[in-house]
Amino acid sequence: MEYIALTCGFLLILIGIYGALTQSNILRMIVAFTLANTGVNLVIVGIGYINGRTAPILDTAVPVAEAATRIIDPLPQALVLTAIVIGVGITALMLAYAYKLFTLKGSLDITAIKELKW
Amino acid sequence: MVDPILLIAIPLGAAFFLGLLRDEWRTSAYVITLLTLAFVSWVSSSWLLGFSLDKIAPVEILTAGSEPPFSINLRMGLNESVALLMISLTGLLSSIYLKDTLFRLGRRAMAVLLVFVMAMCGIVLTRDIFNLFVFIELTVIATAGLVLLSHNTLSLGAGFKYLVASQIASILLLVGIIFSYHVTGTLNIDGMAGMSNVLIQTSPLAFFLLFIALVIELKPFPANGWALDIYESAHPAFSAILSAATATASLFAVDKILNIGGDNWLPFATGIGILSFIGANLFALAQTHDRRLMGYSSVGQIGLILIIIGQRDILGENYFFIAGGVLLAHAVAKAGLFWMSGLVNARELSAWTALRKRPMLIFAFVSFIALLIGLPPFPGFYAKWELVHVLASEGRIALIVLILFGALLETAYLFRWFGLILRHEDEAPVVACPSQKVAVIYSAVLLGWGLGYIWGELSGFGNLLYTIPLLFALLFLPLEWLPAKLKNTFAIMGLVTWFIVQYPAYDPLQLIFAAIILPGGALVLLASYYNSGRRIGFYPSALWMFAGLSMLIMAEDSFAFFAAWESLTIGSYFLILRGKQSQPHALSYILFSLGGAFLMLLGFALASEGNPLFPLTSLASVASDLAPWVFILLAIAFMTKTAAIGVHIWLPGAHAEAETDVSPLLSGILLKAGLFGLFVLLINMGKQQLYGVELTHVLLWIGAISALLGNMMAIYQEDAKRLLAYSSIAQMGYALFGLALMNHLGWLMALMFVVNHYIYKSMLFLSIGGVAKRTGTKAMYRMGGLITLMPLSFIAVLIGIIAVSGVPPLSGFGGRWIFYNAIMSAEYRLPMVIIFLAGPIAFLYLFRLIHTVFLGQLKDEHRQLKEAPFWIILPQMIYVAFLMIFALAPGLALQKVDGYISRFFPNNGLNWEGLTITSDFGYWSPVSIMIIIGVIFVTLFSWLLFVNRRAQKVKQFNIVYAAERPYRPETTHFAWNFFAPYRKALGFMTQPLVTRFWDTVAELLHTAADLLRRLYTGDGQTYAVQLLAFVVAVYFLGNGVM
Amino acid sequence: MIKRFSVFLIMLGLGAIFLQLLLQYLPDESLNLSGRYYAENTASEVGAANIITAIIVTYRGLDTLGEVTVLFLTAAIVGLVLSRDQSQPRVKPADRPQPGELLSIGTQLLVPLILLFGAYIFINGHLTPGGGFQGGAILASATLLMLLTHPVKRFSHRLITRLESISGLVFVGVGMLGIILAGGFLDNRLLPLGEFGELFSAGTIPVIYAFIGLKVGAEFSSMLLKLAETEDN
Amino acid sequence: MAFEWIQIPYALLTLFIVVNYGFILNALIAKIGARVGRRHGIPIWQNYLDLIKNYSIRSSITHGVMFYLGPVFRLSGGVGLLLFVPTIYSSVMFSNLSFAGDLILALYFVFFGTLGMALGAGESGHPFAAIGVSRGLAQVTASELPFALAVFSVALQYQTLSVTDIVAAQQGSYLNWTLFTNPIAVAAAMLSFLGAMMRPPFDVVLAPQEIPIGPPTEYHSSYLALMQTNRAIFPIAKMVVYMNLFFGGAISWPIFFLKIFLIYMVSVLVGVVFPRFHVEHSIRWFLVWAVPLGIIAIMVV
Repeated sequence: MEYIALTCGFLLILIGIYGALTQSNILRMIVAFTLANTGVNLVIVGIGYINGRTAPILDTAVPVAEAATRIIDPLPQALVLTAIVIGVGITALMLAYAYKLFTLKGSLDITAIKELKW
Repeated sequence: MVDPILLIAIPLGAAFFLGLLRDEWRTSAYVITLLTLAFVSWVSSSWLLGFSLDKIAPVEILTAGSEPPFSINLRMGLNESVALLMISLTGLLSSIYLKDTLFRLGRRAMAVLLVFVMAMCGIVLTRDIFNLFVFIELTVIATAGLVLLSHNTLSLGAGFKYLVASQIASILLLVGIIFSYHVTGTLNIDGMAGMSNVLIQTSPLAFFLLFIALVIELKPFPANGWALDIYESAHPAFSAILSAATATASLFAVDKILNIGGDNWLPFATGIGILSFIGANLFALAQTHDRRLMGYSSVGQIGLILIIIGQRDILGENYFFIAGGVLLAHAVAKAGLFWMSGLVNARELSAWTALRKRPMLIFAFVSFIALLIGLPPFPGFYAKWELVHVLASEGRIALIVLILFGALLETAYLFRWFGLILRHEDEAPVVACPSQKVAVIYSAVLLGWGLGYIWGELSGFGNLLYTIPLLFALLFLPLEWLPAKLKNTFAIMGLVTWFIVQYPAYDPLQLIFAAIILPGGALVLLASYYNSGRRIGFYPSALWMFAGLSMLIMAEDSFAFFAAWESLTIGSYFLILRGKQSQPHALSYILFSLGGAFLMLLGFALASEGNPLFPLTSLASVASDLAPWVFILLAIAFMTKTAAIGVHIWLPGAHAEAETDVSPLLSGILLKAGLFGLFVLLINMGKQQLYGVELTHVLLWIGAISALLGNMMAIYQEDAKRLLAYSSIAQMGYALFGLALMNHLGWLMALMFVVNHYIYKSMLFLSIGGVAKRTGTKAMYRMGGLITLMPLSFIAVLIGIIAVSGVPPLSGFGGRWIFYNAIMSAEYRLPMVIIFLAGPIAFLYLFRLIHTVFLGQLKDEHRQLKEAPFWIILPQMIYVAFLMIFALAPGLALQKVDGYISRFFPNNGLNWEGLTITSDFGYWSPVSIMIIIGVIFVTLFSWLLFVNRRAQKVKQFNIVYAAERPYRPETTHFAWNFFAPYRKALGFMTQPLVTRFWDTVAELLHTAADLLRRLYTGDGQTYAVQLLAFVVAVYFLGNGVM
Repeated sequence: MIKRFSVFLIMLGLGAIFLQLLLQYLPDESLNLSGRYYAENTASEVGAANIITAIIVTYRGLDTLGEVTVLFLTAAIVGLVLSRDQSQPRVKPADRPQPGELLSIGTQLLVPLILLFGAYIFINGHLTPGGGFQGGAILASATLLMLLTHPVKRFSHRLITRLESISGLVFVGVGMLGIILAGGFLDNRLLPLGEFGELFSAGTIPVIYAFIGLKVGAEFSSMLLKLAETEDN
Repeated sequence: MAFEWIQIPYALLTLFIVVNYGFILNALIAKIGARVGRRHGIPIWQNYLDLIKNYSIRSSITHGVMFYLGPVFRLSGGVGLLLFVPTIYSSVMFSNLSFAGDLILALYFVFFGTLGMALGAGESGHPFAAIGVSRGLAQVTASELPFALAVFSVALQYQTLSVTDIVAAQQGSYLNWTLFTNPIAVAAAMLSFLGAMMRPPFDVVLAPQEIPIGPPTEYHSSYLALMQTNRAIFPIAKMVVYMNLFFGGAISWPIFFLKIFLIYMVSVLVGVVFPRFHVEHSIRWFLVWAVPLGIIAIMVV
């Protein structure tokens, strides 16, 4: 089970990065990166998962006493939230860049941005 | 103490608060920004003071009222406080610098700036790895935002490339974090470090990903195309932050992370560091774009610090002293340079000539590059010294060599840049300098010098800024506004006073050199009185050189010696650079000298086996397997100064193109530093053998060949000062030869050359300089017949050449006589042959000098010339007097030294009784020679006067000239290519092979740089590919560890 | 083509790294020490039923502050980037197609509900799944809906930024109060922990989460607006 | 050995003898040369006539101070060289002024006259003079080298630099002469001697047969007289050095005259049979033939 999650996560990452490195259209690159980010998040959650346990929310179903034995690791869940938000932020930023580049250069082709080199 | 959490909370609050302000209230927003940054700086500095003065213990800051590792905690310690201060100050100064831009962009930009600084503080403070990630992402986003400050397409493109790269980095980092967490069960860095061995055993890759991701944040070569684009395109003030503050923070992060990895990951850091340091500096050679060049240099510097981090297992408690020294020096210097680049309009290096008219800015620039290269008295200098010694003690010689090589590359392009600024032919118009920007730059300069002082205090070697000579030299900086004549008086007084003060402390050997350096220097400086105006820059440089020289001869230990050596090198470099055409020569001079200095550094480090305060006298007791190598290294280092053949190519240009009163300083005085070094070396190490080869024998050959080829090349020069310069090479060759003879008279002869060469070479350079000043040319064939117009200069030259050629009765003969007696008891005879050949050749160029300049046909355009200026003639006449005295009574100078040398070579000294000086083989009576020759000469002269009283003076062209009458001096003056037959016969011996060799080396380096740097195609995806390729490469290389 | 191939090779390398990670990975059977600590002590220390919330808002509150800052930063920068060309004349509302009736009515109907739902999510963040970020996102979705119906409708930027800044300040302020009145920065025990599992419990967590919700909502909305404004020129 | 006033008249006497011997010898050599060339040649007292003529020429010009001093330098060089070397061994009085310095002094004092002469000629502003000087210097650097090597070899052989001691070491039988004890050195020295004597094949410096060239070009009247006197003294002074170093010196005037004549004849014999070298050729020649000999001489001693 964990392995499936992790493997999918890694595959997503690879696919995402591959796309980001081969697609020359900036928007496609951004999408590819979000894909990769999703993969990362999947990996994080997958790490936190423990077979046959439930969400780390204490209520009548999961009394405080036996929490330690009933719930999965809460920390990765907390981390993934942060990771997601940061991913969103960067994506927004990249979109803004894309827009600006488009307005200034009239194209979204990354290979066209080569003024600076060497 | 204020709670360090405020370092995060306050800027954040301020950033949020800025959102409340109306867009129009820019001023208030700006004030708030400044206040916040000032507050942050104040807090960190107060902590710094607390740690350094009151020695309070580092504090842990808990959040959420619970203990780590379950909640995030921060740590504030000495190093943290230093880094924080660095970061916040950079932020503060940059935002002052950015005033106009920030006003244009409004409060949002200011908020971003605040968050940026906050995030970097967070990176430094936090002890939680995921929190570290968050702060890193904050810096990334803030960076991407601030890149937009310089609003052009270029920076947009750069920013996007940067985002792409950092996306990949953050993916790797996250994966690394989560797996490390999985293994260790904690996110706390110290907690992970506690379980380091578990982590490294079960899942080393997790750590690898952490490590590599953070390293990528350091923009290592070659995975750093995006970074360079940012440096190139971003607003300079922001590049300053990026290069100074961000680098500091990221290095801090890497340092933290390596706590987790443990020592067997240090080699990775080292390797990556070396690659970055050398690669980046190599590429910078081919740069013409100033900001990109600085970007490369930043990458290089960070590489250097990464190397140091990689050595921390052996550095021990010096680790922070060394790393901090290099890091802070780099931060201050690079920030300052970036800020300066904001004052320059165009982006080519040559555009910086705009600074030429601003001495203060030039001084700032000099301070910055000195900080970068690590010249005394700046922190990098102490740090490098310490580092190299530790490395040597651990036997990591290869690493030292690589580091020094990279440093030399860096020197090359930085000093070439400086040379361009001062000496590039077309000068850019002076630019307007807004006061707040200039103030920011000057504060950086102050910071740099302050750091120099602090590091001097921290180093156990004694603070260079306490040494009186250097202080005296520095004193002339504030005095620059005074007229040159006044400053000259101060300088002369200073030199003489120092000599008198030190006099009791000198032993005879030191005394000889001191007498040449201090009173001798003062004597040369007399000539400087002819300069009117302020002569900005001359006196600080000259006195810096003198300071170095006077410290050199008094140096007790290796550090003092090395520091003095580098000081005199720098000072003389600035002197040389003052010449109109001397930019390339000054560059090659500084390169050879610093190259030599680095060899010396290596030599001392080897010899001392890690003891940074190594008494020179214990060179005698170096381990026998090391000794020959030490000997070689030091010998080469000193011979670069004496311009022995092979490393001589800097000398002719440097001496010939220098100003009239500088040439004697360089030739007469500076060259002696190398000889003094050789004396010290031979006194302490004596003869050394390597694979059965007697090294002093090799020196013997080098000296002989230098003497021969120096003279040979002097023959063919058309430029009078070049001729003299080459003759200096030969003369130093003689001295080296004498030293290498390793017997009593050999050394005596060397000392005799020291004195003689100072006197007559200074004299000749002055008189020729005076002539060149009047005629406006240095080409001898354009002069001629000046004897009647410049009789005093002629007399000086006449006496000079008689002394040089060693014709009795003048003092040069004494040198030759001692020389013959010396070789009588020498065991090697072949090199003598070469010396014998060299001897008479001197006559050729000497006669050519005096004939083509003063005799022969006077040119029409020179008929109105006057004698050289009084102040240039005066020292010459004094020298003439000296030569006479020295010729009559050489014992005055030599007798004591002769006794002194007997300490080392008790046998076959000279006997000074009566008028006749006798050796084991021959005798010589200066006085009677002088009298006899005088009597004969006078008798014959009066006889001629008697029989030839009716002789009448005739005009220039009244000569027996086959069949026709000459009418133009140019056609009648035989001067060009004077020794054509000689060139036909022996010209093949003076092929410029050495020059060609060094040219090829430089050429190769540049071509390599120019080809390899095309790796940076400018395509963001290619950069990303390179980045990942880098990661994968490191992974496969490091498979052993993982 | 050569480029794709090299990328492919590198992907293989990266894949190798990940594969090795996988091979070295052995799943936990029980909670590691952090997990166990949280499981056992959250109720007593923080008093939040939702352990994740406790971690996010309290234990790792600094991260969350950073998160919020990330959004703030992004919003500010997006503003910085996109607000350059406000000058161009906008196209008249007239030549845009009017939204269909269904859409406009639906909006009027839904927006209040959405806002309410969002508020619910973040106020109950410490008890049930969800919290400030989720709630904030939901709030922003309301903005999105409105933008869909009236693309040229202008919202008050000042209001949004005010909201954003104030909630940010409150977050920081509460954190600071934690230093003075309680165990440290962002300690939630300013207010009594209250009855475990009740709405008003877990100290300042609900307060903070509420403001986080507002802030996130405001930031997302402002970003949407900015992007929307780029739409019409 | 110290200085006594009585040495001065003796020195002057030496000078007088050498001058006259030089005049006659030069004329004799010239005559021999002419006879070899099937010419009649000059009378034996020709040089005296020239001297008188030169002194009595009325017109006399000067180009300046150095021009004026040139001949003085030249002659002082010759005289000084002669007096710094002991002429007659075993006679303290005819050791002249050699107490002032040893072999090295003699070697280096040779250049005193040359230098002064060159300077004087230079000031005349005559290009031929400069050309001559440049040729002469160029050649002398090569021709002096084997001599210096030989001298060094001899000095090493006898472990002294004092001429008197060197001569002393060669007394007894003629087999003690350096000529036999150190033949290679002598060979090298004699080759360089050819160059030093300014006779064919190495006389391109003065090139007496063609247009007047070389330092003396511009000199005349009493200047020329001085130089002519020098031309009588200087070669002999030089040959005295050779005699002392290599041929056992002279214990009396007759032997002195004989040895000097024979040594001189060496260069003459070579001179009359060989054509003239270019300067570059002669340089090469010395480096190729004479210098190796000198090196061997040093090595084997």
